[in-house]
Amino acid sequence: MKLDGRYTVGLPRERAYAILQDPAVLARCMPGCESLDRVEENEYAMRMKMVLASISGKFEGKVRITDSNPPSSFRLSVEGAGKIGFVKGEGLLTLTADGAQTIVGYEGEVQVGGTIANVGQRLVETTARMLIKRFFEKLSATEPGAAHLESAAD
Amino acid sequence: MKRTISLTINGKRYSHEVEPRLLLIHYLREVAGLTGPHIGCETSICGACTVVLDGKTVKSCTMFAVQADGRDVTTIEGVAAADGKLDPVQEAFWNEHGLQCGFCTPGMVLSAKQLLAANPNPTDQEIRHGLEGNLCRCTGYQHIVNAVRTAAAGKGGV
Amino acid sequence: MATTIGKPDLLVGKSVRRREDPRLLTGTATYLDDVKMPGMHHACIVRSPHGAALIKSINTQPALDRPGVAAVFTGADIKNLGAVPCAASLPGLRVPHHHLLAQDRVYYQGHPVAVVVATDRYLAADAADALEVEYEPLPAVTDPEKAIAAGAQPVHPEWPDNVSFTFHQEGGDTEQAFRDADVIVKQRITSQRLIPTAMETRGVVADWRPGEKSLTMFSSTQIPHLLRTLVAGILGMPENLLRVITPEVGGGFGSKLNVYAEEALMGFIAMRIRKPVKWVESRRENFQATIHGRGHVDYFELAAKRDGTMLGLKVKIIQDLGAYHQLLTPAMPTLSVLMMPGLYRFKNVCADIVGAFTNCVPTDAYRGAGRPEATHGIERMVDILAAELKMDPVELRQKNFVRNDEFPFPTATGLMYDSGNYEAPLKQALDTAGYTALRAEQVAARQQGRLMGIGISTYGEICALGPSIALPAGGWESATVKIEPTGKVTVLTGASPHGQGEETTFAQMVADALGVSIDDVLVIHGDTAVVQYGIGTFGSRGTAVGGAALFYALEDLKAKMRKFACMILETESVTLTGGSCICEKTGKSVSFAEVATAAYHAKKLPPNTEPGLVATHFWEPPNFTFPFGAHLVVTEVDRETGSIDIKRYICVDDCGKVINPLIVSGQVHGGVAQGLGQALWEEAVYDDNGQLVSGELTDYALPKAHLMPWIESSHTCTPSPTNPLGVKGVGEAGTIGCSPAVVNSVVDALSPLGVRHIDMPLTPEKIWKLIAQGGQA
Amino acid sequence: MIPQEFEYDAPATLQEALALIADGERKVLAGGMSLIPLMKLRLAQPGHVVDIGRVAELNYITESGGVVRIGATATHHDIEMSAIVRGKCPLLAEAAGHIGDAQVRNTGTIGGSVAHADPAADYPAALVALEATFRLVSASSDRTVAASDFFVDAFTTALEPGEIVLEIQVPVEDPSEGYCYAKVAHPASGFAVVGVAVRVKKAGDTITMARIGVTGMSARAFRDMAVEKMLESGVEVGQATALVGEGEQANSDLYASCDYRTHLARVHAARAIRTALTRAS
Repeated sequence: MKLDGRYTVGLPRERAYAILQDPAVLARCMPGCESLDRVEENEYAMRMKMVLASISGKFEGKVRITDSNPPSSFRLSVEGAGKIGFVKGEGLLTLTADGAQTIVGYEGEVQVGGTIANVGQRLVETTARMLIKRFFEKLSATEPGAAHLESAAD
Repeated sequence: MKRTISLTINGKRYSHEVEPRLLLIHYLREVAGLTGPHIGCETSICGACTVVLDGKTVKSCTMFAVQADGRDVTTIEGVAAADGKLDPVQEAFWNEHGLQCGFCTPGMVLSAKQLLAANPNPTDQEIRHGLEGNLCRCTGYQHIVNAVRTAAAGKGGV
Repeated sequence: MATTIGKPDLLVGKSVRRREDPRLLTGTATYLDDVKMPGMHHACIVRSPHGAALIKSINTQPALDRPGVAAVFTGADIKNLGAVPCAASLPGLRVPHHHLLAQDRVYYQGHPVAVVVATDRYLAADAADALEVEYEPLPAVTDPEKAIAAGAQPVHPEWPDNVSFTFHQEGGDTEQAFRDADVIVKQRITSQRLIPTAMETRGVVADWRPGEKSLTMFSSTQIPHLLRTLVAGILGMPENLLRVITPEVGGGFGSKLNVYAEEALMGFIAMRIRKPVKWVESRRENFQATIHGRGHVDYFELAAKRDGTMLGLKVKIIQDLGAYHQLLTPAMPTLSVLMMPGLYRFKNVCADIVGAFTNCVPTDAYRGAGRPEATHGIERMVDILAAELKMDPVELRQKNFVRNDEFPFPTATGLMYDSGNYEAPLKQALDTAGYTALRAEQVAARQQGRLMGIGISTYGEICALGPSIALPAGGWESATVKIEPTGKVTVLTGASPHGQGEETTFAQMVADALGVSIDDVLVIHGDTAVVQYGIGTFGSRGTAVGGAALFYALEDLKAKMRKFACMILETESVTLTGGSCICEKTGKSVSFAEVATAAYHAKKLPPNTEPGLVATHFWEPPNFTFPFGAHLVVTEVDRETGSIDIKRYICVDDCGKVINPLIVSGQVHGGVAQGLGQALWEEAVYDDNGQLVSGELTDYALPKAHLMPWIESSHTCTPSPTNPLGVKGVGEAGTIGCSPAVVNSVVDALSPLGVRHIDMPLTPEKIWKLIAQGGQA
Repeated sequence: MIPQEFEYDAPATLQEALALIADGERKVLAGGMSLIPLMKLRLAQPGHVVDIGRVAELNYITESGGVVRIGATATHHDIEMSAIVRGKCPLLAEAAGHIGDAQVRNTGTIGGSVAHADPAADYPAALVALEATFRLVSASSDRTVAASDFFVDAFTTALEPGEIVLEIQVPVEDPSEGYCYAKVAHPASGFAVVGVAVRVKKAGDTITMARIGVTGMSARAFRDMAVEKMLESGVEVGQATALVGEGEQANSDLYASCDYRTHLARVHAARAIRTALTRAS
């Protein structure tokens, strides 16, 4: 399933780029992320607990950042597997300056498998979009503390 | 933690200790020994597990036995008279060939009875809509519609 | 109107209500999941969530640690057992070794990986959930055309081209036919994967008796005897120590015409744990692990003269096989080839099949099994040709029908059509519909901008499967009739009905043949310890083959009764009637019960006659039967939304003589419902990674009561000369005739936009897009 | 297809129920039509379930002061058949009649349905069009939220942990209003591919009031005020409804792409309004 969209982040492009690659920020903003541990450069082991109304599931997987092209683009891949299924998403994020703000465009593909694919197809796309939206909402909510986050990432 | 539930099924009192997660269909089939209601899916679509709870049809695969505590259940086993005489709806299904493999039939008969109780003179479209919650893979539904129609007409079929 | 065999005082030909029904109506029938045994354990199967993956490791310990768990089995445990059998054979067929449980690799979503056995089904589910399997996912291929394209991901690494077999069959001189043609029409036509969805899922109970070294297996199957032979083979045990019992079977439609891994697995487990074990499939497992049907991508070319004379047909079939061969998987498209000429006279057919492996559950026989795909193709092609020639599709069909005086008619694909009158059902359908008036109404509707369609299919099928030459394990059927010492009659049939009503139709036959009350007749089936070997119920064969076997068994039995009656009445000949044997010369009679008593007490025996009144007959049919019919469908398409309204559904089926009209109409209605399911709603959808995304009844749309049209069903009667009953079989007719009639109707509705073909299912969005794009796909 | 183990309570009073769920960790079970299938699939694994089905004070349908009040555990069937609902807010009764099938309507509750907030549920379209408000209570709070603010996103509502929907409050419809719930049901699940709930008032040939609620089309039910205004200012029905859901991110699934869904919402909005106009006086 292909997904694309864009969000405006209230930060200059360089900052936005840094924040979007910052594991502490990712950990804080990725819905359900419980831990994000560095495995190697630009690769992290992730544990997450997704809760969506009554539905909940634990996933373990990894987050990888590739094709870094600061400050304009990079690829982000997230994959996780758990009892209720597995998810694999990979996308290209492009950052465009818009005054003091940055427009973050994403274009990618999401695969789901297991129970969530077998019984949830009518909701997969809606849910994926919602999770992306939650990510950016959290990201903008963390904006005031950006300095703190930056230092935490050292 | 197990809980004790007491309920009336087909006029008889039952009382058992059950896990909260025990589904009503499994309680009926495995604990109470009433295997008339069947399991045809797990998503509350097929209606093979239909039973009557306090006068209304429900899908017993989508209900915990603890939810039925203190309530009154009728399964297909409780539809015919004690002397074995079939209910007019059962009789009509028989006469009109409203069943083939029979797996959906217990649920279908209970839904048909409920439909007729609410609407004694249904049109074919009303019959079809009333049976939306019961899937049959054998009959194409036409003989079922005939059966409900003849039961409504009080003929029990021809 | 239905023409039936019956005489006024006989039951055959009458709508006798079914003798099976009281137990089914009162919830007292015993289906598989109703079977209980002391100490019975429950199995839960852990299946692959991936379409293709390597199994890196399996950790059974967390499952074994759960309460109530008796055992866990994985691929290593069953490695040395036999494989799931494929009975079909074709030259050069590649047959993957189909272990009961995956070894180091999984090939489709739902592939069984491990079995957890516990004292209770809840505990088994918990333990299965706790079991840990580590997979390394691999790319999958789920589209059969993509699978056989260059560079595709191999399903089985040993066969990188994903081709299981190719098959060529040719009759006549197709090349010449195409050279002689004025018009050639071509079309790619698909028949999508369908999920049979019997309302009762599969299930098995196995009980091992160590003292006797015998295994009793209850299975929800259509073929108890074949299952016994083949499971005994897998388990390496003597066939006669395995007893298979089919309890009440909640529908099959071909999906239980098979031998599945789980059947052998439960036998194996029962032996290992020395306790009875039950496994009942969930609906999701049923979708992922029970065979699917259809799965064709076909390329058709039809050659004709300008006047509409059809000359020849070329077809290339790409069959989506799935990852393995189940019992008859590779044979399905070969049945399609046989059916390709339809009801038409042309004698040149060239067919090529490519059997493609995909990372999907295997396809196999589903209601119609190969014939619906062919019929859909040919009946669509006839309409496409009619449009090309600007001829009425009715006229084009009539012009090309095999004529009544040409039967028995040898076809280009090597069949011998037994009997037919193809004009008759078509005419009856047209008359019922008021065809001329309908076409006038259509003209008026089109002037108002309405999209009204009239679609016809004139189908033929191959039934009463079948002569033994056509079926791997034999195509005969068996029947035993016993008159018990008290005069009651017991029938043992090798057929294994599961909704078709043979407990009634066979009793009707017996009641008429012996002149006894139908209430004195008991029909027993589905227990290999009780019933002589039989083939089973599928391929519209229950009555046409099993009933014929019964007919001959009754003949044999009557002959023996006559001998005893003659002896008792001291006469040369007697007539059997009304439950008695009567000597017409003397007028003296003796009741069947008295004859039976004499035969069993055996104080005195007729010359060269053994005691007892039992006759068994194994009947080998000399040919298939070839039912046919015409379906006519009137539709109107909502121009704004693309939704389809079926205004009328008319079907006229000729299944030869009819034993029970009520049961026959039930078979037709049910068949039409499954045909409509394919035409309008049903589709098994795998995504590119092998995920079955139409994975539950919440997404896979079965026909529901309010979605079905009223079916105006009637019959013509052309008796079959193939069997003594004159019956042809009707189980699959409705399905086969339906889907092309529906699609022809909708294409007709959209033809003003230039639409020529639409692949099934005809979802509203597909239609809406066509309309929005002015008919261009 | 067996749920995981869980602890279970079935309080008899609202107070007990609220106390039990106060920590926000326990899952509320009403009719179970949404929750139990998820539990059977093990997509939901609550450790502790609080069944409010026995709280008698949650099961009522009354009318007072121009407001129809529906307790959380009123079933779809109760609502469909209620003389009060049919008489005072018939749009809601019509929507209730479209939910699932007879057995589901006999068991499922309005509180459970709205709290689950399935983007393809039927009620939300009607409730936003009816300008309903929801009374939400917890052990320590009691507030009301407008329906259009309650549905936040797919499966996401304004409910805070520890809160339940106590009551749905629906302003009585003007008897002169016309109403209609037009739905395209998924052939398998019965869920709304799209569902459009409308209310209209008319004076002669002009629409003086229009309310449009749409479900199934996007992540949450929404009220289309822009189209309402167009209709109220005399824009022709077809022209106005051609803009229904403008700016919404439409769902896409196997059955309907986002374009088709959007199109269906618009076609059925027009049809619903035309039907409603014939019912208006």
